[in-house]
Amino acid sequence: MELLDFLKDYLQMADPRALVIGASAVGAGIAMITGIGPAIGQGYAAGKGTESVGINPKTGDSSRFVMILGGAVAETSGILSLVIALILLFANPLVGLRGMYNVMAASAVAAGIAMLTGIGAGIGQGYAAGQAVETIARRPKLQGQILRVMFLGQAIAQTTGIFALMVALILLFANPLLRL
Amino acid sequence: MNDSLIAGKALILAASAIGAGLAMIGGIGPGIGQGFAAGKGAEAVGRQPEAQGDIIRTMLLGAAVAETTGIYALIIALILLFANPLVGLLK
Amino acid sequence: MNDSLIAGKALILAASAIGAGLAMIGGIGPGIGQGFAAGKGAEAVGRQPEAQGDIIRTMLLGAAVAETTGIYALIIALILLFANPLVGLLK
Amino acid sequence: MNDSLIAGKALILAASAIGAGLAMIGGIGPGIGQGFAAGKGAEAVGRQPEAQGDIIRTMLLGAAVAETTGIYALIIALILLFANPLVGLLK
Amino acid sequence: MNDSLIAGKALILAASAIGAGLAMIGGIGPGIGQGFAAGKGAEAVGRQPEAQGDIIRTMLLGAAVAETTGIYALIIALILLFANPLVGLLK
Amino acid sequence: MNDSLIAGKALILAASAIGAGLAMIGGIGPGIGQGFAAGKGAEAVGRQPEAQGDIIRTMLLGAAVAETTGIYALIIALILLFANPLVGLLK
Amino acid sequence: MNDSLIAGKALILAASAIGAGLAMIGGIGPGIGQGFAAGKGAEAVGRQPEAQGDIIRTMLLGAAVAETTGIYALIIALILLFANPLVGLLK
Amino acid sequence: MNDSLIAGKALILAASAIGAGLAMIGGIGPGIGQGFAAGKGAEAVGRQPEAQGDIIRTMLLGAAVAETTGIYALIIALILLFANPLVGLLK
Amino acid sequence: MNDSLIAGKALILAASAIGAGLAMIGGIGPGIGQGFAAGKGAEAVGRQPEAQGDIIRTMLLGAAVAETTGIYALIIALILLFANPLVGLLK
Amino acid sequence: MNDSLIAGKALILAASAIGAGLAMIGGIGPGIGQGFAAGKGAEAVGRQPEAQGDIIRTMLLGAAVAETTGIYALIIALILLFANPLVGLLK
Ligand code: NA
Ligand code: NA
Ligand code: NA
Ligand code: NA
Ligand code: NA
Ligand code: NA
Ligand code: NA
Ligand code: NA
Ligand code: NA
Ligand code: NA
Repeated sequence: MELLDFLKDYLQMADPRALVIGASAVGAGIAMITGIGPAIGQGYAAGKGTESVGINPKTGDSSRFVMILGGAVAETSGILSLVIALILLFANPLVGLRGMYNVMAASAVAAGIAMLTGIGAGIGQGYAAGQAVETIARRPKLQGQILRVMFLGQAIAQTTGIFALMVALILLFANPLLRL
Repeated sequence: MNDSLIAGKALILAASAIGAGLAMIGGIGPGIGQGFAAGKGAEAVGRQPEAQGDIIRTMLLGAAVAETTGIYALIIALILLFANPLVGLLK
Repeated sequence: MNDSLIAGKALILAASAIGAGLAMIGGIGPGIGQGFAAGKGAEAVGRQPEAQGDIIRTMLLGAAVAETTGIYALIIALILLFANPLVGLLK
Repeated sequence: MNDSLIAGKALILAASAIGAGLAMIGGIGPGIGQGFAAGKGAEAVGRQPEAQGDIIRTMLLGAAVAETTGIYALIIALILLFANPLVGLLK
Repeated sequence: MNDSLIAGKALILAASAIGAGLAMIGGIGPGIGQGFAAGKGAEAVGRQPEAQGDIIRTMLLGAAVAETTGIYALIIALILLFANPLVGLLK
Repeated sequence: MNDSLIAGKALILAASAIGAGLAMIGGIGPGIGQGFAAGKGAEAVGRQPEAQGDIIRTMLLGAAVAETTGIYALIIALILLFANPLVGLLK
Repeated sequence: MNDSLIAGKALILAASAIGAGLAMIGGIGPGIGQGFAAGKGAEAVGRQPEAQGDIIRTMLLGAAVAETTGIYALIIALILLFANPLVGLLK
Repeated sequence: MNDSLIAGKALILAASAIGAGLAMIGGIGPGIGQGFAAGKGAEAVGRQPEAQGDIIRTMLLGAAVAETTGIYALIIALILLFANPLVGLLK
Repeated sequence: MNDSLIAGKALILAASAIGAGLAMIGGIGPGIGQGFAAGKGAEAVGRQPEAQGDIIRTMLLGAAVAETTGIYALIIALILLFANPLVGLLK
Repeated sequence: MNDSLIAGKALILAASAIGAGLAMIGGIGPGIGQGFAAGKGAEAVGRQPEAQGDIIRTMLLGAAVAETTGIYALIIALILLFANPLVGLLK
């Protein structure tokens, strides 16, 4: 298929570093998809916060506070993904390296893919925030106790996101595949 | 500019177009989340019309929090399109 | 224009077509979210028909907020198709 | 037309076909959302048949809002197929 | 027809097959949404059998609205397969 | 048939296999939706066994509507496999 | 068989393997939907053990309907693997 | 075996590895669905411990139905890995 | 071993690495489902602490059933990595 | 080591990087599920503060079960990165 061969020949003509840099653009784009998670979660918390203000208008300030506090935790994986995207765009540690350029390119894309894991933590933590907001509106006296359970559960929901961050950082900064 | 540089830059710019498109998929989240908040807001206003001000303020505050990752995605896409830091790395 | 430049531009323009298509996937979010709001709005109007004005206003306000990332995606797609800033960077 | 131009145009047109297909995935959102509205509307009509007119009007209004990103996606797909602005940029 | 034109047309037609397949993924939305409506409709009919007519009419009206993006996707797929406007642009 | 035509046809047929597979992903929607309807139907029958006939009829009617996009996807896949209109366009 | 035909057939068969794998993703839908039905069925049986027969019959009827798109996907995958109609079109 | 046949077989076997991996994604469905059933079952047992036997039987029956598409996916993956019918078609 | 065989084996092994990664995506399902069960279990234990034993047993039984497709995915990934049956077929 | 072997190893290592990234996507499931458990746990503690110990124990037990597929994914990714069994098979 000479057209595909033409394309292949053309790309092989390119400076091999271009493959790594181009892959970083794709990786950064993929990482931003992670924002789905925090946004769904925070939106859930927003909905529950809104409902809670209607249920118990007297504790509106507390509802809004817990909604934002719980939502802030849910933002974590969105921030981590943004950081990985910014590293890929502005402080890419792979670009200066020499050697197996296709492994570096794959690692840049893979770092972005790994960050997608944060979708889960974002949704889950936001759900927890929403339930906490509603429950606190119904039982304001138990705010401390409820928040402790929310934070505990949110911390557990973060673990796979942390694993993914570690894998992304290894791929970018301490890539064992490039040493083989 | 030699052919090798042209091909390399083309590859990076093509990948940037795809990266910008991928980033916008992140907008799924704010859309779902804020829509949920909108639905709960409409429900709450129907039940306690007298608390309408507080309800809408809370809905909008929560929706603002849910917008952030959509903004991050937009910024990354705009950087890829209009202030591409990558294409300059290839000299 | 030499062959290498033609091939490079073609690569960027092809990637832009795919990027535009990918961006539209972002529209999943507002569609789900606003539909949820529509459902909750209809439910609330059924329960408190006398608060219909307030309910619908809140639903539409929330839905407008939920639309933003869909608009961002549309803008990125339109830029890729009609005001492509990338292809001009290949000189 | 030389071979390199043919190859370039073919690449852009092929990517446009894929872009059009990808864009249609965006239709998932309105489908889910409006279906939710349909379900809630049916439930509400069952509970308050006397408010049927108001319920259905609210459901349809909300569903119209939820349709927009599906329409955006359709427009981008139709542009890619019938008024492709990218292939003309390759000269 | 020379080899380069054959290769170009083949690429466009191949991408059209994939585009048609991708478009059908959009059918996820109406499937979920209308299924939700079906479930809510069945529930409502169980509760108010006397309002069965109104409930089913509302469910079907809402489901018809939820079908549209599935139809858009089908049309784009059929255009790609049976009235492909892209392959003719390669001359 | 010359080599270039063979390569072109092979590419289209390969893409058709992938397109057929992608189309089947659309079946996620009816599967989720109809399963929801099944669950709600079972719940409703448990609550009002005397309305069983009406509940099941409504559930099946709604599920039939939810099946359509799954059928569209199946038809597109079968066309790609058994009545491929694309491969004939390569002459 | 010449090299070009071998390469072409190999491409189609390789794509068929991927198409078969993609098709199985469609099984997500029935899995979620029927699991929902199972949960609702178990809940309903807990509440009205005396209606157990009716509940389980409705659950299984609804689940059978929800299985169809999973079966379509399986059939497409089996056709791609065991009765591949595409590879024979390359002559 | 000549080089062209080796390359062709390698492509098919490589695609089979990816196809097997893709198929396993289908397992998402039963996992979510059965987990839902588990949760509803636990809830129901908490409410009516005396109906525990009936609840668990219904939950397991429904979960068995929800497993099928996961089994289909596993079978397709095992066929691709251990009884690959495609590689033999390349002669 | 000649170059063509090396290239072929490398392609299969590379695809196996990707296949193993894809398979693990299937783990999304059990994770969501079992988490749902955990939440419902905790809720039920809060309501009926005296039925704690029965609730947790049901939750764990249901969660074990929901784990299976995750195990299938793990097994396929381990086979691809440690007992790859495909690479031996290339002779 | 000759060129063909070097190229082959690089391909396997590149694919391993992608495989490791893909595997981690499986972690989405535990994140959603455990977050659901956290929310239900917080809700349950708010309703029955006196049962806090039992509720949290059940939540943690369920969350531990929901973590497993995330751990499987991590292990597969770590094997691909640090103890890659595939690259050694290329001799
Ligand atoms: Na976790
Ligand atoms: Na946010
Ligand atoms: Na928004
Ligand atoms: Na909209
Ligand atoms: Na629609
Ligand atoms: Na339909
Ligand atoms: Na079905
Ligand atoms: Na099934
Ligand atoms: Na299972
Ligand atoms: Na698990």
